[in-house]
Amino acid sequence: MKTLNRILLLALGVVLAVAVAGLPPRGDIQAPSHLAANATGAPVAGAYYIQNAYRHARTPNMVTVILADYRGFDTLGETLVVFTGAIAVLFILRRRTP
Amino acid sequence: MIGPQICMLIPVVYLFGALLVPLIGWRRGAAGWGMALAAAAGAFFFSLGGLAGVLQRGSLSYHLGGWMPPIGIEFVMDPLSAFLEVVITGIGLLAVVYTRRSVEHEIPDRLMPFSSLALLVLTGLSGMVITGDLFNLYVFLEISALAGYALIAVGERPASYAAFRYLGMGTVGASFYLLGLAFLYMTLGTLNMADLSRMLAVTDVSATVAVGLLLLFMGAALKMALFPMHGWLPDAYTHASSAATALIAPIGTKVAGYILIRVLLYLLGAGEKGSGLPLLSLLAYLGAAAVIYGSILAVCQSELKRMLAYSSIAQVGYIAIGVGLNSALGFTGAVLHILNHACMKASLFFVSGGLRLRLGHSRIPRFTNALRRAMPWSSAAFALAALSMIGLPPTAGFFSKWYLALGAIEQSRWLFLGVLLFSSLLNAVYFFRVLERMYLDRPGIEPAERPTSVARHEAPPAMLLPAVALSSALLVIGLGNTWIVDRLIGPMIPGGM
Amino acid sequence: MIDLIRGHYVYFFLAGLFLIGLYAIMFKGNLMKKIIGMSIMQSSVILFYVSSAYKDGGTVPVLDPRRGVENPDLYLNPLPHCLMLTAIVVAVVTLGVSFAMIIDIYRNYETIEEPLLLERLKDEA
Amino acid sequence: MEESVSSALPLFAVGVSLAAVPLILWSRGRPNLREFWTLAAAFAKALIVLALLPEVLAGRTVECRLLEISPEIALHLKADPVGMVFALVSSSLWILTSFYSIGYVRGAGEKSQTRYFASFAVCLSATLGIAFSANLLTFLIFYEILSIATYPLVIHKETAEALRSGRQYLVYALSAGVVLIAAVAWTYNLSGTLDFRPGGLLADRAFEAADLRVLFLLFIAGVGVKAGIMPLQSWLPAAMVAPTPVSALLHAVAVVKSGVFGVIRVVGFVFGPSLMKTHGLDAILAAFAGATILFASLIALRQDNLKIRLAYSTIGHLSYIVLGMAMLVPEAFSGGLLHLAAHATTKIALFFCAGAIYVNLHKTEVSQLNGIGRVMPWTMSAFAVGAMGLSGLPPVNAFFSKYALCLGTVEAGRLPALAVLLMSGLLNAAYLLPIVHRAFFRHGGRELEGHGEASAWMVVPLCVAAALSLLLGFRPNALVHLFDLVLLGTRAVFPESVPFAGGGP
Repeated sequence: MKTLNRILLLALGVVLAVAVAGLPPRGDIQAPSHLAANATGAPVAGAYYIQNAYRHARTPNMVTVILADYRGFDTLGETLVVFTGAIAVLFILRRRTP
Repeated sequence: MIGPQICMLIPVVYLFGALLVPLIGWRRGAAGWGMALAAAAGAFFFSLGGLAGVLQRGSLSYHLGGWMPPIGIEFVMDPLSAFLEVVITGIGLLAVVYTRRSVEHEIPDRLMPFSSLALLVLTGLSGMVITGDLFNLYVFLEISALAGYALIAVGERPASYAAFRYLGMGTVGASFYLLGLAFLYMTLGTLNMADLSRMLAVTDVSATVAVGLLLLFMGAALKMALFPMHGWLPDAYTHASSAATALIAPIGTKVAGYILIRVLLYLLGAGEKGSGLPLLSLLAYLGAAAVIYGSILAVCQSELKRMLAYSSIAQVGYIAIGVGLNSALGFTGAVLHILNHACMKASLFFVSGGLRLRLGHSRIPRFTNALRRAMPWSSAAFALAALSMIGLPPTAGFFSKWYLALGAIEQSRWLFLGVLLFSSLLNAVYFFRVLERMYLDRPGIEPAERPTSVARHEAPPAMLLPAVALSSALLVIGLGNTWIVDRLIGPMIPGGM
Repeated sequence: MIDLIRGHYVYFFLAGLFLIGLYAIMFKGNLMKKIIGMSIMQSSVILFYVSSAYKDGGTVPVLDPRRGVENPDLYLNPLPHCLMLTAIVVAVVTLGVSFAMIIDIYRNYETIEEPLLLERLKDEA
Repeated sequence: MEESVSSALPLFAVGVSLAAVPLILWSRGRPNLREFWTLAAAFAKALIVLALLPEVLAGRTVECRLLEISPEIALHLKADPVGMVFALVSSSLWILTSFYSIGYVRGAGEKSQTRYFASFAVCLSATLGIAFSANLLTFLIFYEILSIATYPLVIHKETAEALRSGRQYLVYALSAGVVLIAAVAWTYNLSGTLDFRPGGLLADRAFEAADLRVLFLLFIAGVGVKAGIMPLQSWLPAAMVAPTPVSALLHAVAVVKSGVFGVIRVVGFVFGPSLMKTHGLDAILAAFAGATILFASLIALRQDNLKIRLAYSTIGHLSYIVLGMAMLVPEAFSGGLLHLAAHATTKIALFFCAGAIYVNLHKTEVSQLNGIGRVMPWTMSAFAVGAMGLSGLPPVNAFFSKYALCLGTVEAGRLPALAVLLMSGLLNAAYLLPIVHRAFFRHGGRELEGHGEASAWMVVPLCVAAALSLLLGFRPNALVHLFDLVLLGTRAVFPESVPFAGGGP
């Protein structure tokens, strides 16, 4: 079993190496996630945020704008995760009544 | 008039319910439970409305914050997600009804956090189904997962370790998912599902994208407990409290299956493009292995909940086979089986919880036919759900198998046909083992030792009714399956099939 | 070859980190070590996203009046940063919940070494 | 094209005994009321089936199309002549069985009588459903319901042996079910329809010969388990641990007859005679059936337990019908259908006798039966009638069906089949008539003194069954125009030929 797991891990390593080699190089400004529009002509979020964040929200920090506005719902989810953690710890660690 | 806002309402009702439960129920857990019940009922109501809206007007899409999809997050209710929402919220409602008595019995004093966590699980699951954004899906996945780990962690003594393993596997799965998403995002530049599928349609699938999809696949498969990634499931389901199992088992793995359907059939595009990658075949073969493995191990179990857990592994395999067949009939079978299995498994786990409440155990060798006399309705609900699991007509279980068999034959995949049919026999073996003990005298016991008269000692109504309702629903679904297939599943069959 | 390494060494490194984390989860017997592995794995994914946001010649995604916003190439991609804020919180909460579980396990079985734990579980059953 | 009338009567015929189930369960504390429901349902069912008769005899089919259960496939009930034969037989014999059951379970003091009567009612619903199914999927659904509903009856005694037999029965029945599912799904894939059609729903299409053979074998395996075709028969003798009325139900009324009826549907309405002939499927079927007849008769000779002997006799006689189907000529087809009815009345008489003997004298072995004819004259006379019938002696009805079968084998030019039939006739006589001889002409022991007939609840039904056998022997068309129905059914399957042109029974 252990050897099998080792082999699987190794195989995953090879697969990851192949995949990683096919990624756009780090820092390449032509990478698809950095362009202004993708192959179908739709706007790409990253560049759109850079160009419009200040105009829309008057906040210089673009990450903040995304966090609080464009993708605000993710942040709500994030808060909910924290809440979940709190309730979970409460649930697990509450001592059984004797 | 039903507008797109209804998409938003389902997770949000759960979400606020979950937040309010501790406030209301801090002193009295029952009040918190009441809040949870209200939220669950509200969400069920809205999901029915959503389904009606989708049937009337086609897919609904709600842009959160008013930002257009690739920029902001989008909630989409298409036929598939509307259907699954109804399944999730319906089972969720019944599970919450069931929760109170069961939790008070098995893990006293924790009703309030339990109710809140139950709503959080439902928030996560309903959100995963409805969101149109892959990263948002991850957030919801983590919400449901974290709440799920906690629910599993409290129960019998070994539950904490079982939950720890579940957490380990779940986190690995989520990391796989996130890494796969990173690959897709870096090569295709978008997180929105619709946008991504359009991109995939115009670009070649490079090795990186393929590995990204493989990682998403593995992440979802881990969550779905697809063989051989099922290791966490049996212990988790066995040792957790009955209420937690009854909530998570029927719908948790199904939603992971939904991710697979979404990614493999909708994002990648079904038909030609889908069959270009071996992922679908892989899925089908793993599903076949899961069906056989799960069924055989289920035969060997002596604890009812554990047997049901292994049977879940097998049943997830059916769904995998259906999706992997990559055809309209297989897809129909898979989606129908999601519904059927949710109802069957929920009913079976409901009954097993009732047995634990009344008998104090759920070990199969200790069942006697006193059970039938003491708990006639529970036994009947169990028997009906078991017949449906075996796949006997006219229960619902037969028809999902029927569509899967038609799909396998249509493509001449005889192996899958054989697996499907053989597994019905195995299902029969392990369920009749239980039914025999529930309903029949055990030979070898001296008449003097037999209880002469058994007092009626049925499970409390709040635990009994959900089980009976679901079991009866199996007959209705079975006879009405054409309506479901034509009206609900028909529109969701991916293009290209 | 050189180009490949220059453009991708970070990713190779991070993939390695991911595998190290996975290795710890799969093979380490101590539950704390498993959690450490989990944390390493999550960090590697987070770094993956963050390094994908990098652009040659870009600066932090905070409005710089001298640069303006017309040319997005002048700023790093803000989206992955934002996503990872969420992912980090998730990772932290996961850690918290798993610690709670370990406490519970320790209360019940007085060990967090997996082989010992399995033995005790078997004895109990 | 055949005319059809739309009516809910077939549905009522199926549903009436199902509707009785809740009533039976509800009145579990009051045995008399409970048995009243059973009898009421039995009579209602028979009356409804009779009400269908005029339309069917006039050459019209009565249809009832319910909701669709799979796209394009409805839950569809249709009373056609062939289905009517089976429906008439099973619904009329259910009345007898009900009366008899009441006498038997009370006489033998069986427990769980409510479960017993409820399961019985479900079985009969399923049987009528099988008789009236208009397509394969409907057939399959009722077939599976029947499998499950029979299980509580087989394990009724809840002894270790009964449980073992029950498990064996389930394994066989459910395996057959899944094989049948595969066959039906494949048929749907090949032809796009599942509606039974006289002459074969697959008939006018071209197929790969190998595919077709595999499909045929799947079908035969699926229905053959219930029909007791060797080598799939071993559950049947094992199921003899059940109470006698159950055996009667299994053998004469419902279960095995459903299997045989399945063979009739498969041969006449799914594949069709012409397709079977072109692909040589008839030879496969005939070989299985012939072997079964001979082996079963030989094994029956060596059994001492009366019920098991009768069970092997059933296995043999079912294969008569299957063999008739395999001849693919109208005479043999009608012979098979007639034998379905004839075997039902005669075998039910025999089983009722066996049960009466058991309840009255607690005797189960053939060797213990010396002299009981003097104690139980009515019972043993009925037994004699049944035994004569199954041995192929006139004037009992089974003689004429056997005659028609022999005629068919000659018509088809299959002399080995004829030889098998004649030989097994002798064997039947050899294992049944000695029992009659023992009962009337040997002296019994002292323990017989002071015993009389069993209760009237049991004796009357068994005498009625024997009388029916005789009556239908003299006048095949008596009471319910059985012979006309058979001819109608045969003509539908073999449209171009006239059965019994050269004179028939």
